[in-house]
Amino acid sequence: MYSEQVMDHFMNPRNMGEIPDANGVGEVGNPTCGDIMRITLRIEDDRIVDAKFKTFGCAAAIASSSMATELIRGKTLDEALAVTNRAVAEALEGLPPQKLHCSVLAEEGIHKAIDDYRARQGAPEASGG
Amino acid sequence: MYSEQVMDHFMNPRNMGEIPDANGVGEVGNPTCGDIMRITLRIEDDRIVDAKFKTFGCAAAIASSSMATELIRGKTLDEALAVTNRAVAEALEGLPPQKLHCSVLAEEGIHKAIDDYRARQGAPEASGG
Amino acid sequence: MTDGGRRLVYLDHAATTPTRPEVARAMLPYFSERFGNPSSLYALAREAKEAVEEARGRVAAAIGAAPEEVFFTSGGTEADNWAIKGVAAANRKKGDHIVTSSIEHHAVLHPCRALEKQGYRVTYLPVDEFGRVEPGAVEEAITDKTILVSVMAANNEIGTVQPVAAISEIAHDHGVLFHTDAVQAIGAIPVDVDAMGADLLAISAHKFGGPKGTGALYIRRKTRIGTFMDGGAQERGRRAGTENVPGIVGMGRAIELAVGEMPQNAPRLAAMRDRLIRGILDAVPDTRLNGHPTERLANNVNVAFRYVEGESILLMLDALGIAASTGSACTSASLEPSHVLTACGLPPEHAHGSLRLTLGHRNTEEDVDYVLEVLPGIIGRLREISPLTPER
Amino acid sequence: MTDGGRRLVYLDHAATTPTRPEVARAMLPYFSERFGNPSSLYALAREAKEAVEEARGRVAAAIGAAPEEVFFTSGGTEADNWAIKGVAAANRKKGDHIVTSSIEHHAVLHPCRALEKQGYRVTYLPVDEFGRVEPGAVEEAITDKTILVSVMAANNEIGTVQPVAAISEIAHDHGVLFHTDAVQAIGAIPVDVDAMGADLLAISAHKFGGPKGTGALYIRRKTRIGTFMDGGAQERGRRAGTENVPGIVGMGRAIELAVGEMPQNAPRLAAMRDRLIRGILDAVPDTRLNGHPTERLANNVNVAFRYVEGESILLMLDALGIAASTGSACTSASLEPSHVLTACGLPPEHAHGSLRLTLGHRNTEEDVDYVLEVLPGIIGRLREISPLTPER
Ligand SMILES: Cc1ncc(COP(=O)(O)O)c(C=O)c1O
Ligand SMILES: Cc1ncc(COP(=O)(O)O)c(C=O)c1O
Repeated sequence: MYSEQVMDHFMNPRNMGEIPDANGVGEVGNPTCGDIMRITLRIEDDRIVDAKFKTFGCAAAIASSSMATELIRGKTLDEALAVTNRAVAEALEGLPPQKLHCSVLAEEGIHKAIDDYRARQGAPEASGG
Repeated sequence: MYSEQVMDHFMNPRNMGEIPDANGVGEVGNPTCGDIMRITLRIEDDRIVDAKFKTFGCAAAIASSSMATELIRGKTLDEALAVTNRAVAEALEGLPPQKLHCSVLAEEGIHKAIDDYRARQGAPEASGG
Repeated sequence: MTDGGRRLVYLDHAATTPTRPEVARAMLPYFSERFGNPSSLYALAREAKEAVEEARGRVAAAIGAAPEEVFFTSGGTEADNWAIKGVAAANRKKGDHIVTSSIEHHAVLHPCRALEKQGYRVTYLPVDEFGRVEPGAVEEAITDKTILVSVMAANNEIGTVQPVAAISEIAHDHGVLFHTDAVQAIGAIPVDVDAMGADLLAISAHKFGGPKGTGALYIRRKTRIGTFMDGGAQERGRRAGTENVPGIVGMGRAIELAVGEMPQNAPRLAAMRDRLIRGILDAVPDTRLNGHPTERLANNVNVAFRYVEGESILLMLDALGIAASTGSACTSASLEPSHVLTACGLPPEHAHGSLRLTLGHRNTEEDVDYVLEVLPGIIGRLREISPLTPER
Repeated sequence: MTDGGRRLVYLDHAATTPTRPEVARAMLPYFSERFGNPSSLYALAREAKEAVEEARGRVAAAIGAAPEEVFFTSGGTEADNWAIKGVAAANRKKGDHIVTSSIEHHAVLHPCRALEKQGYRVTYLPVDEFGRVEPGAVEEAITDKTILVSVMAANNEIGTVQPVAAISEIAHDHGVLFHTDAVQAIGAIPVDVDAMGADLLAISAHKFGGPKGTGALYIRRKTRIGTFMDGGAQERGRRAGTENVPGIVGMGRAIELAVGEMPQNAPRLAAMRDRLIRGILDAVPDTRLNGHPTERLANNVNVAFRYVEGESILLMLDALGIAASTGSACTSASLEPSHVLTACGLPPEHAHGSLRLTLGHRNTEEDVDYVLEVLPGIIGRLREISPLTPER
């Protein structure tokens, strides 16, 4: 059902945890649907120097958060905002159709965390969704 | 499906054929239903001295005619008329429910042949059915 | 073939076929080892799921379909019931009329009758003396209320092959769905859903060397059809019930073998068939061939012997180790003559004397010799017993 | 149990069971040797027919029925579909209302929904927090239009055993037929059609050591019910389709074994069940038992872990060779939390974190040890990953 990449990121999640001095935080999903992701970012000079996640959800949700944080680490905010849910799913060697929403959730979590950072900086919002 | 007695009377029918100088003949059944029996009797002094059958039909029909002719040979007419379809079926160690009509046909064939004999003798009919 | 030393010549392959040993072997691991429920998540279950999908691919390949158009069922009867009742229910607003033939299997006719009781109307098309449906008759029968035309690919009793491509074209010209019962056709004639113009097509594994209790319904993409078996989300939510994994695996193997071997097998069976037909008609007077002289399944022999009754023939053959049939096995408990033979215009007494011999890939020329050796004597004996036989 | 050297602890017997080797062995001859079609006439066919009837006798004996009240189907789903749709169709003049529970298997719920689309009305009774239907609620729900009450004998997810005798009595007091889905009950609790007051009762072979794709519907004599599968005259004209002879033979063997061994097996499973429940609740905080504390199947463990999601648990268990489930296997592809747990009042996030372990007769105390050894660590790990876990 799941690719090797998904299973690897599920069994050995990268960047799991919470950044204590995060300056961008995004939480998406809701418990009714069985998926919640909390992304914490440490952003310096417009660049993501650290990204961590905590996820309540299925293997695809955990793997998507793990992969998404991997993909944005070290990237500028604009580069990070360009990481789509498709990029996450592709980096995971694909997701089953009924699990694609997990990669969407990861994208949303990152956008929300960056929005939060920009809001804290008094900057305009990064994205419409 | 069939008892050993049925199979024996089907594979080795007794009294098969037609009595050339029969004095009682009964034919029952019709080809649409797939069963026709023709019973020929030689009756002397109110006693069946010979009985033969020809049958178009299934194994149960052939076995019923064979058994029925066996049962009535040597019997008086009244004794023969008392041989019921149940007696035929019992002598055959039973018939499947959907094949019971074959034994009924054998009983009717005998009655019809005896009726025919009595009609030829100018006697009253033997039975109502 | 022998059965405990006793000779066994099995000539009833239209009723059922032995599961081919290689098919049974392929099924075996899925009973007690790879026994997972395909709907579950763990490795054992994924293994089962993969086996089901591999089988689906094989079935699809064999009939020229896409895998996602193949839905596994419990057999040909379920596939036919689903096709007919499912189309009727889902298209009720469009219309209430079904066109079928008078020689369909009961798995088609009886669902049609059930629908008639619910207010649907059904036209049962007549056939010619060889059992063929005239495509022109389909054209005439279709009304603006017609929602389905269902004509079988080949008949199970007399082996007549129907002009389904011509019939489906007419149905489609009128925007009407076309279903074909191809249960007898797999491995015997080419079956291709596009060439046949089938929107729905029913098959059954035990007719081509697979196990009993497994079949499939082909459903062309976008065909309007309701569910028949409601429950779990198996078969993409369209046919509920835990998958019969071993049966499905067996069906996949069997159809691949049957269709793969058809180019060699069909001509061999046809040669044996023709030798049987010629041999019987030559040796036994007052006998006729039922069904079409040329447009018939390679394995089907069906002859009517006058003056004798079929069950008697069967039992005498059985006593000599020959397994045969007198019409559809499904109706052998009934007293009525075969509806197929009657529809072909055979008078009941001839229909009662009909014998069906259907060949399979285990049969040999010796089997044919043996039948030709013993059958004329059996008919002779029964004719001696019969009061209908004319004196000579 | 090991699988190619890898440890395999199968704890999903409610989803399906391995076919017992002695059952598979009993089935084997009916594939390629005794392969006759039971409807045919010759010796080979009679042999198959006898095997089917012998199996029918075994099934009947196991549930306290007469053989002629047992009808073979393709599984539990077909048996439930037939019971519900068949009663609805045959009693339409009498009424249009069905009473069932909100925790039935989808094989009952979805036929009910299909009937609702046809204009029937269905009452889905609530359950208490342990998943029990209150017999009094049945009494209240019945109207003079009620034609069927259908309440399962035992639930497949939480193992709760229902008071079916009390419920059927109420149904009968009102002249209403009673159906029970006993798919999970065979071999686990006593099943007797008279004691349960069942007019109809569904079972499925693959849940008690038999093969997938075979089930049966018990129909009490004189019960008004239509046919579901129309076609040939099999099963005395009430369920068409060539019989799945090997499957039926397997079902007969399996039910005899399962019911015969129940007195020894059930207490053994119950002891393992209780050790699992206690062990899990003791080792893992913020965990609750789903289902009834005492009125539950001997083999069912179902616990809700807060802050984590079920699929993750399953996959981590799978990586360690433990096969389990998070609710009904049939619905594992769905994103919605289990309708059963929701009906018991569990909030969705707790329902999402539920784990079902169902024991079978191959399981050992070592299997229990192993689960208790690894499960707390898995939950701990997932809770570390989860943003919902409270800081301690
Ligand atoms: C033409 C045809 N259709 C349908 C069926 C029914 O198939 P099954 O026996 O798998 O239910 C049969 C065989 O019985 C058949 O010959
Ligand atoms: C309670 C219950 N009813 C019905 C079914 C359906 O049975 P089957 O899988 O044989 O179709 C199941 C199992 O899936 C079940 O657990």
